[in-house]
Amino acid sequence: MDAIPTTALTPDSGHASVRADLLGRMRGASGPYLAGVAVCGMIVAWALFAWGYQIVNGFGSTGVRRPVYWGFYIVNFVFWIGISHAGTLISAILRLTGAEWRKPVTRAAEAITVFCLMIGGLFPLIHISRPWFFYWMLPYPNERLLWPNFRSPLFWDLTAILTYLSGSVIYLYLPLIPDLAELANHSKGAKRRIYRALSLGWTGSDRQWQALERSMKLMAVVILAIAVSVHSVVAYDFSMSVMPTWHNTIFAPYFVVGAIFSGIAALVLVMAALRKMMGLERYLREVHFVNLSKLLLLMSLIWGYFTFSEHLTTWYGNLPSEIRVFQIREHGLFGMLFWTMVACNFVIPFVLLGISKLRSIPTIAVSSAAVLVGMWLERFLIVVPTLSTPPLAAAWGSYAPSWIELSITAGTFAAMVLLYLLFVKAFPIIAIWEYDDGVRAR
Amino acid sequence: MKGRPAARAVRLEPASAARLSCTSLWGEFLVSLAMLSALLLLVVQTASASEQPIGFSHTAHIEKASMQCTDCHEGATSRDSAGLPSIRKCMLCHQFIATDLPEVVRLSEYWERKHEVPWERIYGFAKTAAVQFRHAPHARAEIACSQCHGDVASMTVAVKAVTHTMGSCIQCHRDNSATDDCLACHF
Amino acid sequence: MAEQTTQQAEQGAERTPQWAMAIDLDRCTGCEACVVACASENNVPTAGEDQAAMGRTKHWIRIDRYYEGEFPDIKVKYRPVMCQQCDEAPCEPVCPVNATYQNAEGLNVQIYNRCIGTRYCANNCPYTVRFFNWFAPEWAAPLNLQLNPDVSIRPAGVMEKCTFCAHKIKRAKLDADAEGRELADGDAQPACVQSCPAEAMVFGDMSDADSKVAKQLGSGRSGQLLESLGTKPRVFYLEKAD
Amino acid sequence: MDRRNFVKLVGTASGGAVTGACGRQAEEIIPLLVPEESVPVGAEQWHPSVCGECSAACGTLARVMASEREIEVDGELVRQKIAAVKKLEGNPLDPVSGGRLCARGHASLQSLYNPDRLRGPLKRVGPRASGQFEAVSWDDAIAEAARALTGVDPDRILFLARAREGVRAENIARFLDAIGTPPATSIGVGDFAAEREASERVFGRSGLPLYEIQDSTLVLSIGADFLGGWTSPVLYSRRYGHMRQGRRELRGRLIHAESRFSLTAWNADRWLPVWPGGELALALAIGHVLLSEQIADAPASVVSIFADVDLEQAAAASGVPVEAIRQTASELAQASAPVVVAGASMVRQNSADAVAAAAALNWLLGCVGKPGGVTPPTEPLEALARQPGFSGDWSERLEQAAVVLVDGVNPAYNAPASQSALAGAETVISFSPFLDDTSAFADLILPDHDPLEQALLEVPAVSPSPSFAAAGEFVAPLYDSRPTATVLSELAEAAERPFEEITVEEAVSTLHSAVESAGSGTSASDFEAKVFQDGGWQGQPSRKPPATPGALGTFEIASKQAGVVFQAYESPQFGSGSGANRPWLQELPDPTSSALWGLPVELDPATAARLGLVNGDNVRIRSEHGALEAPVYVNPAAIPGVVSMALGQGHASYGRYASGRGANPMVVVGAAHDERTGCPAMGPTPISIEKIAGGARLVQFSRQDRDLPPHRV
Repeated sequence: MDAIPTTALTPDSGHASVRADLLGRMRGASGPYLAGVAVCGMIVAWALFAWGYQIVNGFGSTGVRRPVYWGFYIVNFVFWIGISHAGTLISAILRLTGAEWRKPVTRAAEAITVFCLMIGGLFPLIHISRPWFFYWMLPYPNERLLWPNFRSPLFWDLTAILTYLSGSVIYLYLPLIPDLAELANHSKGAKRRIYRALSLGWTGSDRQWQALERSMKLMAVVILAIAVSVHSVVAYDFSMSVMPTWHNTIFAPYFVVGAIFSGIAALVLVMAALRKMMGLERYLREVHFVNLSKLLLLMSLIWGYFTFSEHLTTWYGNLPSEIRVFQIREHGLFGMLFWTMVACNFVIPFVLLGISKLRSIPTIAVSSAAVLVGMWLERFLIVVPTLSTPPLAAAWGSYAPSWIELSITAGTFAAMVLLYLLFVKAFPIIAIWEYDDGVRAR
Repeated sequence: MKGRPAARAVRLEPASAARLSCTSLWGEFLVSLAMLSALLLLVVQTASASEQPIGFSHTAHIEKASMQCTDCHEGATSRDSAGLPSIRKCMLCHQFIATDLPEVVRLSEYWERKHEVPWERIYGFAKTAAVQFRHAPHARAEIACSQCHGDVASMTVAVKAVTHTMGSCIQCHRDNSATDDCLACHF
Repeated sequence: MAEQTTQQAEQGAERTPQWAMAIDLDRCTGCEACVVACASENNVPTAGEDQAAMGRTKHWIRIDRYYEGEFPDIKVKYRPVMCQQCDEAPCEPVCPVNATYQNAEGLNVQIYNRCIGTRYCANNCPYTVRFFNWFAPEWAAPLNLQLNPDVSIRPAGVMEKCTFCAHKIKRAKLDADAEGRELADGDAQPACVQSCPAEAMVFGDMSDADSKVAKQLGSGRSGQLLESLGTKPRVFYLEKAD
Repeated sequence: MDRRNFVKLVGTASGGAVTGACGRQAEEIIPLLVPEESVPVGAEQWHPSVCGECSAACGTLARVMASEREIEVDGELVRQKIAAVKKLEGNPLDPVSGGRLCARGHASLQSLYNPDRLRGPLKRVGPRASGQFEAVSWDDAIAEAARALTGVDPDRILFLARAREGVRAENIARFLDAIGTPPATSIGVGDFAAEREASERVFGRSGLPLYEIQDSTLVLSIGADFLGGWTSPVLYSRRYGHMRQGRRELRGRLIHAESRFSLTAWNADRWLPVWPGGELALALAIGHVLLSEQIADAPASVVSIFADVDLEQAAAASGVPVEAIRQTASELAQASAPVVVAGASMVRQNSADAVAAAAALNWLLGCVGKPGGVTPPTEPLEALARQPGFSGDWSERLEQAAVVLVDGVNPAYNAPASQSALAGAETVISFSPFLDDTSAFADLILPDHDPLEQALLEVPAVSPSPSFAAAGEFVAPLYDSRPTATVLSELAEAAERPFEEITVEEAVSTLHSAVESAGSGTSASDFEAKVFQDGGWQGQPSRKPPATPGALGTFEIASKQAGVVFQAYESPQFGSGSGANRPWLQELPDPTSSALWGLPVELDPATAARLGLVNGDNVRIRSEHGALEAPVYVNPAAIPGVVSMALGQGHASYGRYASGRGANPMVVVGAAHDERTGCPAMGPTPISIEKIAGGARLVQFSRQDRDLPPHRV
């Protein structure tokens, strides 16, 4: 893995100039930037309003109904938790395998994780109809002598996501420390004090460097395990049930694969956007995209394999309750979505990334966008068709989201962009010291 | 508990709660938090202590007139709810007795308007708690009125002497080996 | 469950009834009297046309009907379906706050005020017999005068379902207790059983071999809905005998 | 998101503080009135009552508990403690209900507590059927009604009432005697005119025969949907249950012949789909085949009607293949205890003949008066024999009537053709507690109490033994309504006519003397106390000498109509339409289509395919009488070419739950009637169908008609 040539870096990228360049990009705000923040902020505010409306007027203001008791919120939940695997998992894998080319990429990836978890973790709260009693899911001693149900996958979810969130915040934070110290050196007044405080007294001594390296390595290992477990647990929400096609042994690895898959796609999109908007062509070079696209293609193949296996076994098994879901999902209304998903997740990446002549930053970005659409559809096609076709045919039903779910869904995408826009102005999006390291290594 | 099949042990038995509580710092923190809020609640409740439309004295009726609780709260031992007496019942006596007392004068004002006295409830469960309390079985189990209502006999205007929380209900049920099935009260 | 209870009875321990229902499909006419009786007994609100169009009605008990064959050799297969009160209920383990559980008498209990509304239980119920309160229920006055004070009105955002008329069981027990006697077979009758004109439904303690329901279960026609899922329902269907 | 909701949303942010500080709930601030008598809180009482929904007159028990309502007294909002009915159940002592109750019976509670009940007497101010009324006092209303009654020729006064035997009917009869008017008539809904006429001919007795299906081994039902409605659905459901599984080692079988896959057809072992109007041909054909398998000594007059039947022709007219007829007849012949249930759940132009021919089959089977057979009608209770009979010329009389009094029936809905007569009458007086289709035409509405608010004594249409159901008063009336008997007596007084109202108590003591003469040995007061405690009385099954058939007349088989025909039917939940204002029934899935809050037009799959129709498409159905628009339900069990629609929806006026919802099938059916009795027919009517865009939606509880094939196709 470490055979990746570092020649990708420009020869003239000296330490001082890189630092000045990256720090410089954090200052000031252009018109389009401010407009972006404003638009995203408005969409987020609208989504918050929609949420408030839902709480006040009753959960019935969503489109969820019998028998489809779960809708867009759970789809979004799985989707965002899936994307969150971008950061930690990718950066941890690359860090552990010592892939040098990772260095300009890791910070962007880790930030995705934290933001996605924040957003994804909000969905269970939005999804329950009495969110003011959310704390009943926490195990705390109380006079009523009541405990949460430790057997419930939703409780596992809560545990897993809180663990993952805290883990990935630390994992994002650790490599930020040297940069924060650097930032503190370059800023004045209150800003300086804040950065100073956040840098936890970083002086850059050898001992500190060693401690940082060690803890990052440790966190990389820990976070890898957590990440895999988190998405397995998310999969267990479905596979622990008795519902046809949900009760499935393949779901845990399938979800983990899907998560990494969508995570890489999200990372590529974010990188492409950063490169374009912040003018980071110097740092995020084609080689990064190409390398990530190879990973993406690999995941696409694995995803295709899992999907094939899942459908083959269901079809071949021919269990009455499962085959109905199978039929409803592959034909008619859901069928259109299904084949769109296959095109997005498999055909497009396979063609655009598999044929080396077609492989370029724009095509890689297009494939990534397709994968995100496809993976969102995948989750939708897992949640809704099964629920709309329960074992007793008399109870079959349908689902369509209301403006509330659409607003909140749009709001979460806006929130993601907003958080990122704010992040790139507060912290260097490329880890200066790591990049430095890379350059020095050369 | 004797009658419970062993299979139920898998379900969360609140017994484990006692063991777990207060064993950690986290627990202690929460307990102190709970105590603090209980204190706050008490202050708030005392501050907004109810004012009854008529200063009905329980002592006067029980001690002096030697009445029984069930003379007015007729259902207390036999029905679901104890019930508040209708003004009709008050007037059976107060048409003749103590008619010049200011509180009785106020009572007869209500009577003349053909209105019941708008007594303020001091015990009861929030509707959202979905509690179905039945007086009769508690009376059959010989739970004294005072256990849940305090020593009303010594009160003038009844005040909330006992705070009814799920914790207090459960505690009493356990002390008396009564059921701790949620369905016993919530349905 | 049943075995253990029998053991207890032998040991002279206090008897815990094991509630069960048998529905004779050979008697059931599909008249839906049970459906209205249930709504009347349990304060089940109507949803109105718009909500009904979305599939948000509440029918704690319903008649599932399927046509079979083609005209003129057409048949209809139907059965009343309510909460099956499973011994191995899929709805129970998934609730993160223990708002639903099985009690010692085999009732699958839903505690309304504990519910936080994840709706996981409803998803995981293979019989789709759990109903959610999308909004706070409303009754145009004076329809509210009909409401049964023995049954709590469910607030918005909680799950509800057939309780086997737990409040009527409770009432029967308290009445028996007040009269100082044992609960007799037939004392506790859910509203659906009470109403059934064809007397197709029987309810009682299946651990009592002399009870009507225990006898029905031994009739040889007895089966359970989606038996292969292993949910072990307490509702038994006596299949049509033709 | 409207302004109100926005305010609500904003309000919640600060709302906590407001309610927290307030302390006292709004309901506690409104003063509570001292009740007339104290109703203990948290204690239940059970009072017997009588269900008023259909002719079965089931004895019920009402669960009464303390409740509270808010009312305005002298402009002040006050709370009032009242005894409220919480639930209705069957009365276990009642021979008809036996402690059971049907969906309609349970939902009759929503008639008592219907939010659209009239609060007091109303006088019309706008044009007829405009729904514009003003409140008037009872004194003014009665004075005005009396003026209208005294100002016209008594023969031009028409009283339309329900065909129910009991104290109410007796009082109506006495009132009409007092003002010198011909007897009241029902309008052909729920009066079983065809069955009664047939019974006169076949059993020589008036009334309705009782079918002892609980002891039968084979039941053939021709035209009688006895499980979905008809004369006594609870009684026959109980008996059906017993027939199937109530006997050791003996399971009775059911064959059902009807032009619709009704609830009884659901339950049948075999359904014989009869072309609408072909029931007579089928009965004759079965009888003809039975003759060749002669099994009983049947009266010659009965044998003669079956002798000359052309089997092929009859089979063609009925739409049932000869083979199926032969098989059914031979099964009947071989059965140890067969019975033929004869009815006209859907009245045809030849219904009285069809019922007579079908009922006469019981003579061939030798099961008249036998266990498991048919019990001919018993003599009615003499004291209360005067029920409003159905007279076939009611619609002509309505045309000529100057004053129309309407009690308990809804001609404007059930016979839309009568609307012009109602609009043209000088005075229309309604006793309806609701502003329904007919009372919308009224000049005066004098709302009756709800059945649960008044003392009642009703005689069931059929009962295992002579019986009546009775109820005292147990809840105070909610509104300023008055029992119709009281109003009639006040009307008579105002019109200065001699009228003596018979109260329920008086009726009970009159009946006591009848019982006493049979030697029961109870005192009058004991009898009365027991009647009101038990909710009625039942005597011993009468042991009358066996009935003999009267003159049966001649029977003609009409050939099957060509083309697509339409028929209306009484739905199990709405009856003839009166159930439509009960939200429970609106949200009760229609058994056939699973429809909620609306009823579709039911088409067979072939016709639907030909017209390119799927569930939920809207159609316009047109006959020479009228047209309706409704969504379509493709009924897999519909007879090809027979379009059915249930009665229930399509009320122009009937409160918030029913008004303006769906279509009334009677508009298309038109004014055809049974030729012998004049009873309005419910089809078959030739129609044309046309698909239209838009229209009403079909809301279904379950959208799956079939349990899907278990394996991949």
